[in-house]
Amino acid sequence: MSWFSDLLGPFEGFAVTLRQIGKGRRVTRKYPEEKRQKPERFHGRHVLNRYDNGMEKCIGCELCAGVCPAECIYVRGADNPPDDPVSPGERFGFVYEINMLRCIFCAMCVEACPTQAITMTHLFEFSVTDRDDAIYTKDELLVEPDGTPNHPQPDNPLIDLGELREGDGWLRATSPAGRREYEGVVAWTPSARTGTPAAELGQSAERDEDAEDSDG
Amino acid sequence: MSSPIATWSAEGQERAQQLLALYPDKRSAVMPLLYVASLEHGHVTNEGMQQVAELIGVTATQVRSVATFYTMYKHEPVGRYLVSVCTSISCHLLGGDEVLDAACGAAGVEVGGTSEDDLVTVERVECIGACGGAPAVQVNYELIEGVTDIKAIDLIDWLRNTTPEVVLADELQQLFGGQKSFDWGVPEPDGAIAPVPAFGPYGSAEEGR
Amino acid sequence: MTDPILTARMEANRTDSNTIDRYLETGGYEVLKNALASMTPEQIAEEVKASNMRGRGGAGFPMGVKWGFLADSDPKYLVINGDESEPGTFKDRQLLERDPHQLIEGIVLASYALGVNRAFIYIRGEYPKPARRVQRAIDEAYEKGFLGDDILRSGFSLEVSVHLGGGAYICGEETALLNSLEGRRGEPRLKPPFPAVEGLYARPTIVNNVESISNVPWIVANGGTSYAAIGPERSAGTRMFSLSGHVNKPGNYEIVMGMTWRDLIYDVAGGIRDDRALKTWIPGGASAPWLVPEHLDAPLTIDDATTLGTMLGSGAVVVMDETTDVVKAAHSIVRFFAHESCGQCTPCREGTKWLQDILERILRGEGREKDIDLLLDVSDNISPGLTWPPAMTTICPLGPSATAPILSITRYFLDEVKAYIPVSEVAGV
Amino acid sequence: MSDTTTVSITINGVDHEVEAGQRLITAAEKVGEYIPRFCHHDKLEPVGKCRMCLVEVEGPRGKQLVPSCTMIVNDGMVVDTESEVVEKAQEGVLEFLLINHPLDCPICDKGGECPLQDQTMAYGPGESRFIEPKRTYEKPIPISDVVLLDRERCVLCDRCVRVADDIAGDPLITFNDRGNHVQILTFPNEPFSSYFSGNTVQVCPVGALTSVDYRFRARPWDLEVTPTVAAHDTVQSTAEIHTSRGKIVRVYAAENDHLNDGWLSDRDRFSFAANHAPDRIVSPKRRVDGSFEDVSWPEALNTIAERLGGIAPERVGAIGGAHNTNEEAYALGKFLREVVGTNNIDAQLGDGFNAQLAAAVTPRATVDDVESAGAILVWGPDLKETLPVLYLKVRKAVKNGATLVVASPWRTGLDSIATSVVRYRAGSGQEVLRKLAQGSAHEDAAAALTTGPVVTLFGRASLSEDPRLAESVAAYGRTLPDARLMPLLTRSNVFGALDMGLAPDLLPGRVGIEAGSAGLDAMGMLGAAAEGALDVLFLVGSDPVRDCPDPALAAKALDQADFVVAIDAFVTDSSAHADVILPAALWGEVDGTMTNLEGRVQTVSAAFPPRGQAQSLLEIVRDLAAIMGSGDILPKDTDTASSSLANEAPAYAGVSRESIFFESDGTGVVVPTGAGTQPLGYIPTDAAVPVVTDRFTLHFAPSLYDDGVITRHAESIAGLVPDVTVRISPRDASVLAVSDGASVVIDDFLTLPVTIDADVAQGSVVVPFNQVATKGLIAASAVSVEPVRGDV
Repeated sequence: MSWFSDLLGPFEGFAVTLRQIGKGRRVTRKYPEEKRQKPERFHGRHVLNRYDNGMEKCIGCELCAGVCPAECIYVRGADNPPDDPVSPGERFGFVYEINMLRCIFCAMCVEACPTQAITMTHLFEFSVTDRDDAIYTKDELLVEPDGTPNHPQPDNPLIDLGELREGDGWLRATSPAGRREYEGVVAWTPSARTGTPAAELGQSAERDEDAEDSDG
Repeated sequence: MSSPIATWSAEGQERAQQLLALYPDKRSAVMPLLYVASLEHGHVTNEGMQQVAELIGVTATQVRSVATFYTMYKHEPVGRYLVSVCTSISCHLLGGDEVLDAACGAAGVEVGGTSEDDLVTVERVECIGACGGAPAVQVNYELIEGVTDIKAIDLIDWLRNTTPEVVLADELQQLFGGQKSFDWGVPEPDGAIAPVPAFGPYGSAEEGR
Repeated sequence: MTDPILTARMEANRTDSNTIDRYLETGGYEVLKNALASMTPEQIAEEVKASNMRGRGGAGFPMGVKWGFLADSDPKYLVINGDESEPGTFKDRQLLERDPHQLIEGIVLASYALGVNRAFIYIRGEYPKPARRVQRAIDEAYEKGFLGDDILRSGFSLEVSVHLGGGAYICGEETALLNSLEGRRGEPRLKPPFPAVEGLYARPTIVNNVESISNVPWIVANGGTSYAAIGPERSAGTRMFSLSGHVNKPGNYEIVMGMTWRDLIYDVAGGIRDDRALKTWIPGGASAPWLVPEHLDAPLTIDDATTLGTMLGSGAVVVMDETTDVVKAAHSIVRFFAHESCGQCTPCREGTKWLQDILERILRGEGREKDIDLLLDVSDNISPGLTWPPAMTTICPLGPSATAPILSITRYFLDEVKAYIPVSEVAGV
Repeated sequence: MSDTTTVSITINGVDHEVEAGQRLITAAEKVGEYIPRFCHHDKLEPVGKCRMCLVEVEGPRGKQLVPSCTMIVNDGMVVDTESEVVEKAQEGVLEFLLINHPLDCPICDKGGECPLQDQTMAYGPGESRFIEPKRTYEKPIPISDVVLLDRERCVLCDRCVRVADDIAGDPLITFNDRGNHVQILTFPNEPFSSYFSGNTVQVCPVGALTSVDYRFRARPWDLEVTPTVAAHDTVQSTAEIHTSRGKIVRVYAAENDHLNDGWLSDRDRFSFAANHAPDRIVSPKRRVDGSFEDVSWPEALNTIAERLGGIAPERVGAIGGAHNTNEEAYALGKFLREVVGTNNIDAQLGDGFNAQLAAAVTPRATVDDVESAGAILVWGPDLKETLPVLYLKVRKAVKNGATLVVASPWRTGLDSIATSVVRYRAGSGQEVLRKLAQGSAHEDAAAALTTGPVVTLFGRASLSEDPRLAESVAAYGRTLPDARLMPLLTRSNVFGALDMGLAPDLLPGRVGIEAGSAGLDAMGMLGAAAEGALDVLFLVGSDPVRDCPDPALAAKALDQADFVVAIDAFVTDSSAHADVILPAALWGEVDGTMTNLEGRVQTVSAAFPPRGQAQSLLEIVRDLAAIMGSGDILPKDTDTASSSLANEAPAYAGVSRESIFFESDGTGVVVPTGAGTQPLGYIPTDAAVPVVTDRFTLHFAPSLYDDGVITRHAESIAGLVPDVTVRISPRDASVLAVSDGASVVIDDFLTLPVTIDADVAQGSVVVPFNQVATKGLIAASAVSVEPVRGDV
């Protein structure tokens, strides 16, 4: 302990800096031109998934809304149109909205979902200029029939959809865990299914035939 | 207001009135009236159940509730001859299932089905009280005991070829039966005229056609 | 060996025992004439009580005691249970077809004793011929003045009619039978109230089996104590047994209880067909747990059957020889109960069908080792403890009855059940 | 029943003293031992079907499993509800119930409030061992316009069957098939057309019966519950409004053993859709050149204030107020009497009877009196069609052993259970009543009215009946043993409105107006307006063109009046004539109290604010009074209204929203009647009613589903209006030489098909009131009926 060391004290920090010069990797990236790999379980924004045949997985059960700690999800169910069902079974999500300003990205909605209709992607860039735009509607949340996520600002250069398809979140969105043997079984099943679900009997003549065929 | 059973045959209407008068409470007549309605309509139809309901003053739903509880009320058309094959335990032990298969094969139907000519319906039934003469078969509820699979085929063919007006148990027993549970006593002159149990003044016929 | 009581007339008159002429000629309606002339209703009831006869419908409740419960409030009803549907049983059919007047005389005597003026004979729908014979006998009895107003100028009146069922085993249960007779679904009622207090049309009602009532003329003629003297105590009187299955001489036999099963199967019924070995038999209709050859020397009484964990029930003995596939036989019985469940209470409605489904899967070769435990546990959920007489989670004993064959095959023939289960399944567990 | 001895029972080792005679399951619940159940329901007869409530009870043969729902407690009973055997049985039953259950809980409307879910969590096995194919049915099938049935979810508990059969008397839904295939069904092509079908939805312990209105609209966890009453008729059944995001999604019955026992009529249950109807008036409107334009509230109120200035008070009148809360009605009355200065006020529309008789008849019966009556006389509107929940109460009374006499010109819903039915020709009621009273005819009816207490339910059977007949019936009813009287007016809160003084001869609190200063009643006002003797007419939620006995007069009156103000939620045939329409808040949007036909005051609550710019009547008249410079006269809100009312009306002293809440356990407070305690105790007298002897007399009676404004705007029940036909007796049909289905002309202008009906008294013509097809028919006693010739 001397007055000298007291004098040097403020400079000790620089010593650390000096020691590090030339060592280690450069961490600064030229975002957004250069993007960083997100961790596998990164919680980006939600998408609503479809089955392979384009049917929506969401059945409008409102369990996600019920479990949401931020109360940012608004869902209303409705009867599936008998001749052109939106989802397998009786009910589909008629209204589906998430207020991203409120969302805390906890993924409890994903856990609560009985059909794995809602999953999280690696999409995280969703700045808006109007608070209303932060409420994502069903149109925006629902993936395209080919599986591409929608985005409210498709032309935004910040969005690179191609990159996002590689992420685990997205993989979960397109290949839900489910059992093959349920394919074509004409009955509602609480677990998620892969492949193309058959419509409920009575929903459409065309689908009834399919259903009966796949039974055999 | 006209009677709900104005479209029934005279015998049917008369029998219905007898049945309504028979019981302390009209509702008790539901089951026998359903047999009469079966005779009138060929099987238990919605119209028949509504007529019975109106006769006894309950709702049609209540009549249907009863009519679907009991297996002898047929809600779909059946053939002229209802062949009921028992496969309960005693008959099962002695070949009831083979008799059933043989009868179905001869009639060209699945269990419960009706042949294309609408003559024969083959059904599986539970015990019909002829265990001593197993395997047992009923044609329009007239019993044959000690039937074999070969006899069953003969029975179906015979029904189709001779199309008897009245089904007589003693005649069938003689032609297609075997061991009996007990002596039947004097031959019975009455027989069934339809796939409805032949009991009462309407629904059975005296021999002599 | 005592002379037969119920079947003497039909044995002696093999063709026309059902006619009134033959009945009268063989002493028929004499008991009635004497009783109406010289006995009070109480005296008749006393004789029946003294006979110690236990009801022949299956439950074995003493008939005289049951009569004693009848509430004294008019109108009262007597209902004869002729809904004989238990697989293996066909004794009532013979009594109805071959000696209907004996039954009618019994009905008039019972009605007189009970103060009843209206009686119904409920005959199962699949028995049109017995129903016709009984109806004809009733018509004859009316004609001769044994039924109707002021019977034999005694001042006693009785109306009797035949009611045909619609095909439901459960209507053999007395309260289900009453519902059926009232034009309702044949679902057993909750007890209490018992029918003797609130039965048909909510009036006091006695429900007796055909065989039980057919005994009444003899009891009144010969005295209750002479009936009680026949056979062992607590299993008094003669009793009709229906023998079927792999025996040489199937049929109905009126016997005195107390003989051994060996006597019954090998002597009375003539032994097993083709000299095969006996494998197992059902001692009292499809509801009863089975017995195996080690029980052959047990005496045939109601109480001894209970000791062996089974019952004499309706007196139906179904004999199975060594070639029998017991799993298939059990399936036939379980299927029967699933088919005949009325469906009002949960364990029976769901459980019996589940048992049937599991057995069918096992028979298809898709069984799993754990299905045997599953069968027993499902049975246990219908009949807790799987004891005899059965405890029930159900309203009536139909559900527990379906567990009897499951219990029997797993107790005596477990290897044969396991033989149906694919090796991979067994190894895999 | 009055015997309240207790027995001691032991449950799980703890001794309890419980009331004798009750079921074990109930007794256990009361002492805090909940036994799970599906088929058991307090208001239904036990059936013991689900077997969920099995418990072990010590008996002579040791412990036995018994269903606790059928077992009556007896002294010394030793019960175990938690033993291993019981737990195994519960698990077993739940596993059985679930093996064929579809487990579609995420989309099931019951999910979240489902006893099957809850009890599976609490008592069930963790997983199923069932691997066989499940039983499947088509799902769901509509069994009526308002109810859907999903048989896959059904646990066959028998509750709906018992509600339909035992409670409502409409056995239209029952078990079908047998064993494993048992299913609940209605008859093919015969809908479950019960007025009480919605109750089955409420009692269903699973999602097997659901209502069309509620299907997929919301989930139980996002519902807000507002206790209120079903204000469609004067029974005012205790109910709950369930809202989700500011919309009513369903109405449930609340249990009030003194009133509705937890039942509601379908009209009460399904008419809420009117609140959200797209054509509701949501802003003030003023007529400009024959059409309406939206204006602001100040503009609208100023227009009215200006018009009222300088007008003689007796040339102002108000019709209506029967749909409003007591506080609103009180404010309206105060506005008219104290700000405007007129007594021309009437909450009835000429369809009722003497307001003093209705408000203060003595001795007045409660609904409990009906339930425990020895005998009941119903001489008035068909209860099933007008006051359906009271109909259930009368059914219950008859089941309890009461004798029942029904007097009516045509078949009523109660006829089938009546001890005696007096069928009389419309217009001849007085004569029939005299004979009954004298004993010169209808002996069996008189004989059935000898066991007290005898409750007489009196009212006006049809709009064409002389209103004074009710007075005579009440006077007769008063002579019967241990007599109680219940006046039958049917419209919403009309009894509350009368108690608040909305009658030409009544002041708030059942106080009569001194002789000579009474105002005009509704028909009087309409007559005066038609003759130009009335300038300003307020229509307060009333539609006289549709609802009063003389639609032509009403239409003329509204045309002739200088200035008509309609305070309404819809443009109706009447409010279409208005110069200014003020948007009114409806039931479900206002706080306050209401008074039912026995004088029971219950609270009603706002589940959400009024639609658009609509306001409560209290706010409207308060603001109007303020503009007119008398703002301090009117109460400023509901609470001040009730305290001011209590000061003014002794009968209502101490009856406030708070006291009802704290003192009545949610069942409401009956405002007492009877001489001595009341300012007015109305003793009915035998009125002089002329007997009509024309060839045909009209019976013009309402049915449950009519063309009323609320029914019309409630989508799910709007389609349930009956087919309209004219019913005549077979004799009259043969005299007129018409056959069933032929057309007749009534009063030279209304052509309708004929139904020949043996239950119509000869000489009477039965026509349903307030239906589209009978619009414009004047409810006169005598009508002409002519066959239309030439039609086939």
